[in-house]
This record gives sequence, structure tokens and C-alpha cells, in this order.
Amino acid sequence: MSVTYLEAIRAAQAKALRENPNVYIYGQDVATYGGAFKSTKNLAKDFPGRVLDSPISEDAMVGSAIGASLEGMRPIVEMQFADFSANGFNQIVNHAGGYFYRTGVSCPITIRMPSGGNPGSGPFHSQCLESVYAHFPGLIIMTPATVEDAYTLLLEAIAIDDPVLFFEHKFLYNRVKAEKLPEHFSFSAGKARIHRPGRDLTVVSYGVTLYDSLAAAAELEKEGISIEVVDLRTVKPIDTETILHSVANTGHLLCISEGWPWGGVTAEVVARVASKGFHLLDSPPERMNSRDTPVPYHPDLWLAHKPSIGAIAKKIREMLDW
Amino acid sequence: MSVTYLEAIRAAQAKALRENPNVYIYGQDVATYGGAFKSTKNLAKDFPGRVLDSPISEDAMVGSAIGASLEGMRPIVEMQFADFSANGFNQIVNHAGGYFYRTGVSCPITIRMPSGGNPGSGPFHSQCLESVYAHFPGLIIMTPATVEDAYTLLLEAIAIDDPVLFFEHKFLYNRVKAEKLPEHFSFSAGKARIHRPGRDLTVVSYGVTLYDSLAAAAELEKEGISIEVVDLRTVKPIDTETILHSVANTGHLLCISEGWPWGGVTAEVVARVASKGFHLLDSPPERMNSRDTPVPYHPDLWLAHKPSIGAIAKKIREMLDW
Amino acid sequence: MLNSLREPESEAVHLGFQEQYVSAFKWMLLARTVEDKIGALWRAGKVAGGCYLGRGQEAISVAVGIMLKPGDTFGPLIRDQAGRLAFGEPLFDILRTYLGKKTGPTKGRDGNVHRGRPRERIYPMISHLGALVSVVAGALMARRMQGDTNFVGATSIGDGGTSTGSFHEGFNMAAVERLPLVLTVTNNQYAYSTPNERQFACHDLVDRAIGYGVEGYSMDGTDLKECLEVAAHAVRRARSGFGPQMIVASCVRLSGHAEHDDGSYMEKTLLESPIGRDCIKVAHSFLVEQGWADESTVQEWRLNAKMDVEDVLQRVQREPAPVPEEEDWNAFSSHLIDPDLSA
Amino acid sequence: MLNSLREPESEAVHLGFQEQYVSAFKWMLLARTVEDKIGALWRAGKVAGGCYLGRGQEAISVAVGIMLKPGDTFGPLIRDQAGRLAFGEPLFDILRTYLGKKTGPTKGRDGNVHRGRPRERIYPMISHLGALVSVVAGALMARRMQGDTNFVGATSIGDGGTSTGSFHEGFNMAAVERLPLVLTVTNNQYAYSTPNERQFACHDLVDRAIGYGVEGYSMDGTDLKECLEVAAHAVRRARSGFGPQMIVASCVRLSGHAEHDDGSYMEKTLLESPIGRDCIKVAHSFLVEQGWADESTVQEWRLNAKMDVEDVLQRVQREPAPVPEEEDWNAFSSHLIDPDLSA
Ligand SMILES: Cc1ncc(C[n+]2csc(CCOP(=O)(O)OP(=O)(O)O)c2C)c(N)n1
Ligand SMILES: Cc1ncc(C[n+]2csc(CCOP(=O)(O)OP(=O)(O)O)c2C)c(N)n1
Ligand SMILES: [Mg+2]
Ligand SMILES: [Mg+2]
Repeated sequence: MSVTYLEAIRAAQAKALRENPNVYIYGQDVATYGGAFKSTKNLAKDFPGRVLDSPISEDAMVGSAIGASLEGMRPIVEMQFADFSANGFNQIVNHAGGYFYRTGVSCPITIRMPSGGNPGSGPFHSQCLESVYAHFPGLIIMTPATVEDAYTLLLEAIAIDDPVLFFEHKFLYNRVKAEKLPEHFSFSAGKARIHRPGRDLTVVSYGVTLYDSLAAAAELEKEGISIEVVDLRTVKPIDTETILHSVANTGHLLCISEGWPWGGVTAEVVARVASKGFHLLDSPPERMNSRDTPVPYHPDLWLAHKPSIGAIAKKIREMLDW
Repeated sequence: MSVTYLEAIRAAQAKALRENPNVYIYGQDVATYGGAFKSTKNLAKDFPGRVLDSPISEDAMVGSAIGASLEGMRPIVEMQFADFSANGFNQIVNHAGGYFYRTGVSCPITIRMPSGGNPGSGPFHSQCLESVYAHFPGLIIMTPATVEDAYTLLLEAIAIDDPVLFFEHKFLYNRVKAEKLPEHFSFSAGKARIHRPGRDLTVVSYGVTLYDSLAAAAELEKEGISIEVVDLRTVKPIDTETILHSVANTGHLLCISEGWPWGGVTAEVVARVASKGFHLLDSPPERMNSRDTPVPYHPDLWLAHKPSIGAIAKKIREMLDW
Repeated sequence: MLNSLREPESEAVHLGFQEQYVSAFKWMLLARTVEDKIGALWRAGKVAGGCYLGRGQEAISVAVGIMLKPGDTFGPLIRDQAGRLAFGEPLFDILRTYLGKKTGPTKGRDGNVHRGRPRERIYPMISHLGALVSVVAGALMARRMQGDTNFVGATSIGDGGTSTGSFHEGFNMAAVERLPLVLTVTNNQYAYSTPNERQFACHDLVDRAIGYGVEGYSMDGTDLKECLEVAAHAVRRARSGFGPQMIVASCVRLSGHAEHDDGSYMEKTLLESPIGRDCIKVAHSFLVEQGWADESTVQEWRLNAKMDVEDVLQRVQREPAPVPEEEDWNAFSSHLIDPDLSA
Repeated sequence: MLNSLREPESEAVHLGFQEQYVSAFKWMLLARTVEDKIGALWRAGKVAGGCYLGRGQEAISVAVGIMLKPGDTFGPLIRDQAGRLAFGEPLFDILRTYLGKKTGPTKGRDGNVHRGRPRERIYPMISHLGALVSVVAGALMARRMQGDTNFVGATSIGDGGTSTGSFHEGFNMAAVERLPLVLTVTNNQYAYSTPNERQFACHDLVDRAIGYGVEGYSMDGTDLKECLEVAAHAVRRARSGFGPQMIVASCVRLSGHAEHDDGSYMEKTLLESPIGRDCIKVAHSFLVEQGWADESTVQEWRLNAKMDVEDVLQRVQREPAPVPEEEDWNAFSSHLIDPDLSA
């Protein structure tokens, strides 16, 4: 028996629906169809009246979740693709985001954001928008990379009293597996994790590039280079402490994301380490991102658009030669 | 005779309308009323049929400008407040932003974004959104601080073949003045400027915080500290070269913005300097931003929400003690 | 003129109508009074930011507000002072918010029309027009999921706000879900300076009701009697399971868009048209005609309203402003705070 | 059934109608043929990403496409293969885009339905539904400002797409500006898996026309004759200054939402209803009944379509894919490139 990342997301939603009568799911094609990626498969049948198809109205989907949360509900909104959240942008950043600060009343909604690239998905079904939303006050931004995190962070997202944007990576849906789902766990949003300990250089990443980083680390190990890989897990808040601790041990930082380069997670991480951990650094902190263009459709272009394992390894070798 | 920042914006539009029959202005209350801030005052009268009131439809305002630009027009869209561009977000980032890369055809639209805080403006009429849009490929982001730049950069925005978001700062509208508008000038988008030369520390800023930085520099001058102040002018592209050149002279970097702290201009600038100019730095590069909450309404809270002159001076003193 | 897509049951002046009318009128007076005061404070430089008043729209607003019961949901818009008061918003909230007091519902973090009491189901608006429609709809969906019955929600929008995508998505969703939502479209002929003909092309905004598949009414927003009748009818229909109700009320904004705007672009003839009447004057005459009040009674009510406002204002003015040093710069209600950003 | 808000002039089968009908039918065959081929390529793993076909919607799409003249603007949606061809999009564009060829209009940067030729006024769609309505409207505004006359623009939307705020804002704007925009709402009963009753609550989407103040028609989308008549009428009205036209066409999607979807959630009875007919079969019978073509002629047309598709496919398959090393990673067309990001 094994569980995929996608199944973990479905299982977390089923558990939340089962244990809390105030949880419901709202989104396009989530009911009978079970969602474009089948992440709500069977849930409408198992929880009648609590998994509802919405019109193609991202603004109103989020707005309605805000209203329902004020009535004590714990709505889960599924965006069909994170890219379409652009149409719900105002409700997310301006309505949900500032609710607590402006009114003193919290707005516990969870928005599921199927994110990231797949070959052939193109400019409008591939985006990594975590950095855009993280810029706004009041939104918690989760970016699980592992099956376990997909499960526990989603449960935590639903439990948290603030709006949470849950960036699940589509490329991982059926590609990563775990033996089984954790039964005992404590919530840990906002905490990064040393995914792979190492001595020589710290790679900070999350989502799909975590795996590319691990693959590069495995390659470099053969050359005697020991890489520590930190999985951010939550990009807002960022766990600066864990990052600094790692950099203190290695003296080198490379931050990697599939998102666009201007002002995203990698800029934030590098800026923090440069400010707070300047004296820990033995070489300039570096970052890698996808190219500053729309995500291209053709699989070959797509591969060249984002940081590859080879490019990561090359960058690390250069950094350590410095 | 003197010209305000607001008058410069009006004058640039008038010049563009006069010189190019394809220029027109579209926005809420821009015609008879002359715009919420009067930045299109009299233009509807002087250029009949070319300054048009739009419905309250930010998405369609931007969409229509995209279509018109494909027909050879040079539309200027006025957002009543930059904050309301959230409702036109999808058209800006997904439609206009990637147009050239996807189709090979350019999309020359200018969107005017009255931005930034004023006492009593509150969470929805004060936002600095330049960093949000800069994250997306294909958008040029201008942030003029001076009367001259408000004039020449706006003319350049209209002339440029790409979509330009023009972040004019409302606090500056009637507060900064120039003797007269430049008559001879060459376009210079993408180039930063040393606004004030100095020896001891580089402050990089733009928009309203440029003035706070200058005031802090003046204060520190009395203490014998010589601050170089760089005005970014355009935050995408960022003129890394000018910044690095300045840091090479001073050895210290502080980047200041009125925007929110997570992943914005200051993170991008600090990350670039940390990567490319690591060896130039004699102290950790630092940044200052507004607080990570909605912009508060009460004038006292508002003042405390953003970097103050005093806080800037204090930070610099600390950095130079390091 | 009562012009609905489905004919409402005849709304004769029913038992209790006089009482309701008088009560509504008093809220209108109070709303006008407190707004006049806020305008004066604004002109005296005592109110920071914008100042958006509901002059001329009190009848429409109060009619909806007064029909709601405790437990119902209200999502008021810019010019809904009268409805807010009728639904139970204390005068204190208004003045504390306009004066930015720490004691107010937003603690000075937001101002003027952005106040609310979510726990008591008065939803604070964000500035982005149309955004509240789906929020109120979602609250009603939640009530239904929770098994509640006998509740309605009301919210409003201006002629300009109907052009927003948010409005369309929210109202369509309410129609699909057949929610007990009463939506008032207050057509005051202008959105800021923009006249109706630059905003929509249909004959009457109530023509949209059929396209959403909801019941719609078009009414004279300056006549309190008609406003009360239509609102009573619509709220009752919504409460009884007939789905969303759309009320389009015609009137004229009796000031500029805000206190900084003299409204000089407005068609002068509008004020002489029937919908250009001041609803308070219309109601005043009606009360006297009906013999429900005489001049001196109305005079007394006005005085009471003035005294109430003055009294609350006196107290609020002595209340503290927010203290920046004590401000909790944290937008999260959960334990998750980023130490790097909260500093 | 022709059901318009304002009665169109009687549309008898006019001179040249036979020619037009036959020509439209051939485009429909070509569209179906190339889509069948693309579906097969997709199933064979030769098409990356999604595969959204227009089976069953050819009559509606072609009717609009064929009425447009060179110089008009067309903003096609997902299932507008037939209309694209009729308006002049080369078969090459379709296959090059689906196969991600460097030679295609997007050079492999975007795929499938996102192709276009902006300079020739075929606008590429972005995925976000509704977004093209205002873009086409803006292009028409531009033409008018430039002093052009005698032009129209057409675009389409699905039943699901009508729930987007973009659609509402764009179409309302077109109505306010009284632009020559023909909007086709293709109601194929489902948006992906979501049936009409979870999408809107009005009786017929044409009920929205009156609310926008535009002329509206409701028609059977499986009958090419009716489609051509209504489209001709609407395009003529738009061209003659009667403002936006809304055509609501009913039909059934004859596949799943995309090739990965078997559509098993669809009501089985729909396919047996009149609107569940295959528009190509209906037109085929009509042609034979009218004596405009006999079986062998139709057979020949089908063959020609197949040969055309095969011929173009053969050539396109030999064309090069984009080469990552040669890719210009630059989203700006002006000289402004950020050296830090273009590296
Ligand atoms: C989405 C959005 N765009 C622009 C504005 C700026 N704005 C505030 S009020 C207003 C006019 C509103 O007109 P209307 O809806 O008719 O209401 P009224 O002021 O007449 O009561 C505008 C354009 C806004 N609040 N929201
Ligand atoms: C704004 C937006 N949200 C979600 C989607 C995902 N999506 C793509 S097609 C589709 C269904 C469209 O249904 P409809 O408009 O009826 O057109 P049809 O597919 O039936 O032709 C959805 C939900 C999208 N493209 N755009
Ligand atoms: Mg109005
Ligand atoms: Mg459909």
C-alpha cells in the first residue's frame, strides 16, 4: 500500500469533513466530477450537501467563503488551477487578507491552489503564484512538497483561524508517494525542515524544486560535496531561524524556486540571510528561478524555462569554487 | 511659475494627445470631471472624443485597452486608485503581460496607478502595488518621484511598445514642484539616478520614500555622515549596475520602500546586491518597508506604519556603527 | 409606481404600517442629522480622509434596514447610514469610526463607511464595489448548511457598482443557490461624476432581474411609503423561499459624490424631477397629510435626533485616539507571526 | 425556433443562401475532420497538454465565422474551430499549434486553442474565460476612433463563461459604447461537468439581453439553416449601427469537456433531445432533402477534407520543434530588458 500526494489531499479533506461539520468544499466541478484532478473524488457522495459545484466565478467563490467563514464555517475553496485565482484576486488579497486586522474578527478560509508546471500546460495552467499572495498582509502561504506535508498542512490550513492559500503542486500529484499517512502529528505550519542534512552548502527550496535540489545533491554527493537541503514548507511565514541555522553550518546559500525571478520567495530568503546572516556567509548568496516569461507550452521549452537538476548542480559547483 | 507633479502628469498626457492621434484616455470620471485627482482636467474639452468615462469595470477597462492597442492605439487607462487595479488584475498580468511573448505582437498600453498613502486614506486607497505587478513577466513598472520624471517617464510609457504600469504617488501630487518641465530630454526608463551623491552609505529608494531618505540624509549630514541616495525611477527593470556602482563607493546598502515587506522591491534589490556585490559590502545590506498589515486609516497609525525619517536616520546610524 | 416582474400581493396600508412609517422616518432624521454633523466636522478638518454621505437615499436604505430582524444579515454600502441605524448599528460606531477613535469597531484602522460588526451580522464593506454581494451570499449559504431557517440577508449597490464583475458573479451565485438575498440597487443617476448613460444601456436596471432569474421591483426611492411596501414585500418573499429579490430604487444623490465634490456636473433638471425630491421632505408631508404627526411633533423628533447626535458626539470626542506605540502590527489572528515582519 | 427580443426582418432563403450553406457545411466538415485527427494524435500521445474539441458546435461557430468579412475582428473561444476556418485561419495554424511547432503562430510558446493572428484580427484567447469580450470591444472602439466604418467584431462564450465577471464587464461596456459586437453564447448545457442549473437561474440566457440593453436571439444550434439566418441577421444589425447583438445557441457538447474526459456525467436523455442532434448530420440531411447535394457529393467533400488535413499534417509533422537553446527568453518587445532576469 502506498499513498500519493493527491490522495493525501483527498484524505485530508475527507478527514476534515468527517470531523468538523462546519467544513465544506466549494469549487468548479468538485462534486459529481470529483474535481479536475480528482482531488475531491467521491467526497460529494460521502458527504452529501457539503461538496458543491460553483459557477465559473472565482471572485464570488472566494467572497462566499469569506461570508460563510463569518458564520462559523470552515470553507475549502478549490481553484481549478491556481492561475484562475487571478479572477478572485481582489477577494483574496483585499477582503480575506486584511479581515482580521481591520475588524478583529478572523476569516478562516482555505483556498486550494493547484500550481506549477507540467509538460504542455502552458502559460495559463502552470503558474506559481505563492510569491504574489505572500506579499499581501494576512495570508498564510503553504507550499507542501511531501505527501505527509500535503496531508498535515492541509488539515492545519483548515484548522487555522486565518485565510490560508494552499499551493499544492500538480506535478507531484501522482509522482510522489509515501508508505502511509501520518497518524500522530502535531501542527507545524511556519516551520521549515532540514530535508537532507549536509555540510558544504545550504539549498533552500520548496514544492517541486525540492526534488530537483535533492537530485542535484545526490549527484554532487558522488563528487564529495555534501549539500544540506531545507524545505520551507510554508513560505509565509518564512522560518528564517532554521535557514540561518543551516547557513551557519555550511556558510553558503542557494535558494531555488519554480516561480518567476522578480521579488519572489528566493529574493525574500536571500535578502533575509544577507541581512541577518551576513557574517555566516562564505560566498555570495545565490538564487535560481524560472525565466522571466510566461511558462511555455512546448515540453522542451518548459524544461528549459525552469531550473534543471543539471543547472542546480552546476551553480553549486561554481559557488563552491568561489 | 512652478509645476507640480500632478500638473506634470496632466501635461504629459496633453502632449501625448496632441502629438499622437492614437492616444486616448479611458477611466472612471476622467472626462467631464477631469479625474478623481484632476489629472485629466480639461483634457476631454481640449481633445473631444479622446478622453472617455468608463463604467466601473476595471477588468474591461484594461481588456478594452489591450484590444485597442492591437489596432494601433496607445491607450492610457487611469485607475481611480491603484488599489482598484485588483479588479483588473487578470487582464493586466495574464492578458497584457504575456502578450508579446505568446504572440509576437506587442501590446502598448499605459495604466496609470495613483498609489501610496495619504493621511486618512486607509486600507483601500493607499496601496503600493508595484512589487506585485513587477513579479509578472512582460510588465514595465515605473515609479517616478520627481516632477521631471513624472513628465518624461509618462511620455516614455506611452511611447514604449510594452504594457507599462505607471505608479504615480498621490502624496506627491501637489507637494513636489519644479521650476518648469523639461523641454529637451532623452528617454531613460530602466535607468536609476544618483539623486544625491555621498560617501558613507547608499540608500536606494523611489517614490515618496525618496524624500524621506533625502531628509534623513540631510539630518545625518549635520553629524558628518555622507549618504548617497539612489532613485530607482523604474523598479522593473531594475538598474542593478547603478546600484552596484554606488555600493562599490560606499560599502553599505539600505533599501527603502513604502510597500509591504514580503518579497518586494527591497528584497529584490538587497538580493541582487548580496549576490552580485557581496564583496563590495562592508556591512549587512538592510531594508525598510511599511508594516505587514493593511495601511491603517488613522493618520497617527498611518505615520507609524511606514518608514519615518527618524527611523531611517536611526537605522543608518546603527548600520555605520556595525 | 410599483413595477415588479411578478405582481406582489396587494400591499394595503396594513396594521402597524403607521408605526413602522414613523419609526422609519425617525431613523431617516437621525441618519440625516448625524451625516450633516459629520459633514460639518469634515469641513472643520476634524475628519481625516473622504466623507461619503447618504443624503437623499435615506428612504431606500431605511426601508430595507427596518424590515430586517435580529439574526438577519446586512451588508450596507456607502450611503446606507439610515439602514444601518434601523438595523441596530449604534450611533457610537458611526462617530467613533469617522473620528478614528480607538474605541470604534475598527480601532482607527479603517474609517468612515468601512465599519461593521461581523459578529452581529453587520458586514463591513471593503471599498472595492460589488465585493460584498458574494460575501453576504456565502453567509446565507452557511446558515442554510447549518440548518437555520427564517433568515434573510440584504445588501446594496449603486448604479455604478452594477458594472463590476463582482456584482455579477455574486448575484448570479445567489440566484443559482436560490438564497434569501434582498439586493437593493440604488440608482441615484450618477456614479461619482459618471451618468447612467455611460454606465449601462438597458432601460431600467430592473431589466436585469429576469436575466438572473430573480424577482425584481422598480420603485421611486424618494417615497418612503413605496420603499417600505416594496422592501416589506421583497424581504417577505426572500424569507419565504422565493429566492433572491432585486429592488431598483430611483433617486438623486442630494450632494456631490463626497464632501469634497460639489456635484456641479449633475444635470440641474434632475432635482426638479419627481425622483429629485428630498425623501425626508416627502415623508414629512405625508406624515402631516395622514395626520400621523403634526409639525411640532416632527420638530420635536428633529430636535431629539440632534440631541442624540450631540450627546454621542460629546462623549466620543473625549475618547482616545489609537496610540501607535500600542498598536499590534499583526495581520494574523492565529499564532503564526513572522518575526522578520512583525518587528 | 427563432426567438428574438426584437423581431428580425423575415429571413427567407435568399439568393446565394444555397452557396453559403454549402460553403459553411464544407467548413464544418473540415473542422470536424481536423479535430478528429487532433483527437487521434492526442490519444497517440503526440499532443502535449489538453485537447478541447468543438464537436457538435460547428454549425454555430461556422455561422458567425462565415458572416464576417476580411477586416472584421474575431475572438474565437475553445470550440470555435469551424468559425476560425471560415474566417480564414489556415489549417496550418491549427496543426502547428497543437503539435507545438516552432513554425506556428505561437512558436510553441502556447498551445492548442490559444493561437491567433492579432494582425489579421483573429485574436488569441487566454484561458481565463470571459477575458476576450472586452478585448474585442476595445478593438472596435479603436476602429471607431480611427474613423473606420463598416466593421463588426464577433466573439463567443460558453454557458459557464457567462458566470465570469469579465464577461459581464466586457459585454456591458460594449453595450454602453453601442459597439458592433456580435456575441454568441453557446449553451451546450455543461461547463466541464457542471450543468446549467448550477450555473445560472434564468430561463434562457437570452433573457440577459434586455438587461444589457442589446438585441438578443435564441436559436437551435444544431440547425445550420437557423444558425446562418440568425447570424446573418445579427451581423447585419451590428454592422448597421444597432449595437451589440447576443445570440444564444442551444446544443449539446458531443464529447467530454476535453479528450481526457468521457463526459459520463452528462444526462443521457440530452442526446436524444432535439438539441442533442449532430449538426453535421442535420445539415447533411438538409442538403440532400433540398437537392443541393447528393450522397456522393457529400462523400467527396468529406474525402477532400480528409485529404486536406492529411496533406497539411504531413507537412507540419516534418517541421521543427522550438529549440530551447535558440529561445529568446524575453517578454519585452521594447529595448528594456533586465540583464539580471534575462540571463
Ligand atoms: C471596483 C471599484 N472601482 C472604483 C471605485 C471608486 N469609486 C468609489 S465610489 C464610486 C462611484 C460609485 O457609484 P455608484 O455605484 O453609483 O454609487 P453611489 O456613489 O452613486 O452611491 C467609484 C467609482 C471603487 N470603490 N471600486
Ligand atoms: C476564469 C476561469 N475559470 C476556470 C476555468 C477552467 N475551465 C476551462 S473550460 C471550463 C468550462 C467552460 O464551460 P463553458 O463556458 O460552458 O464552455 P464549454 O466548455 O462548455 O464550451 C472551465 C471551468 C477557466 N478557463 N477560466
Ligand atoms: Mg450612483
Ligand atoms: Mg458549456
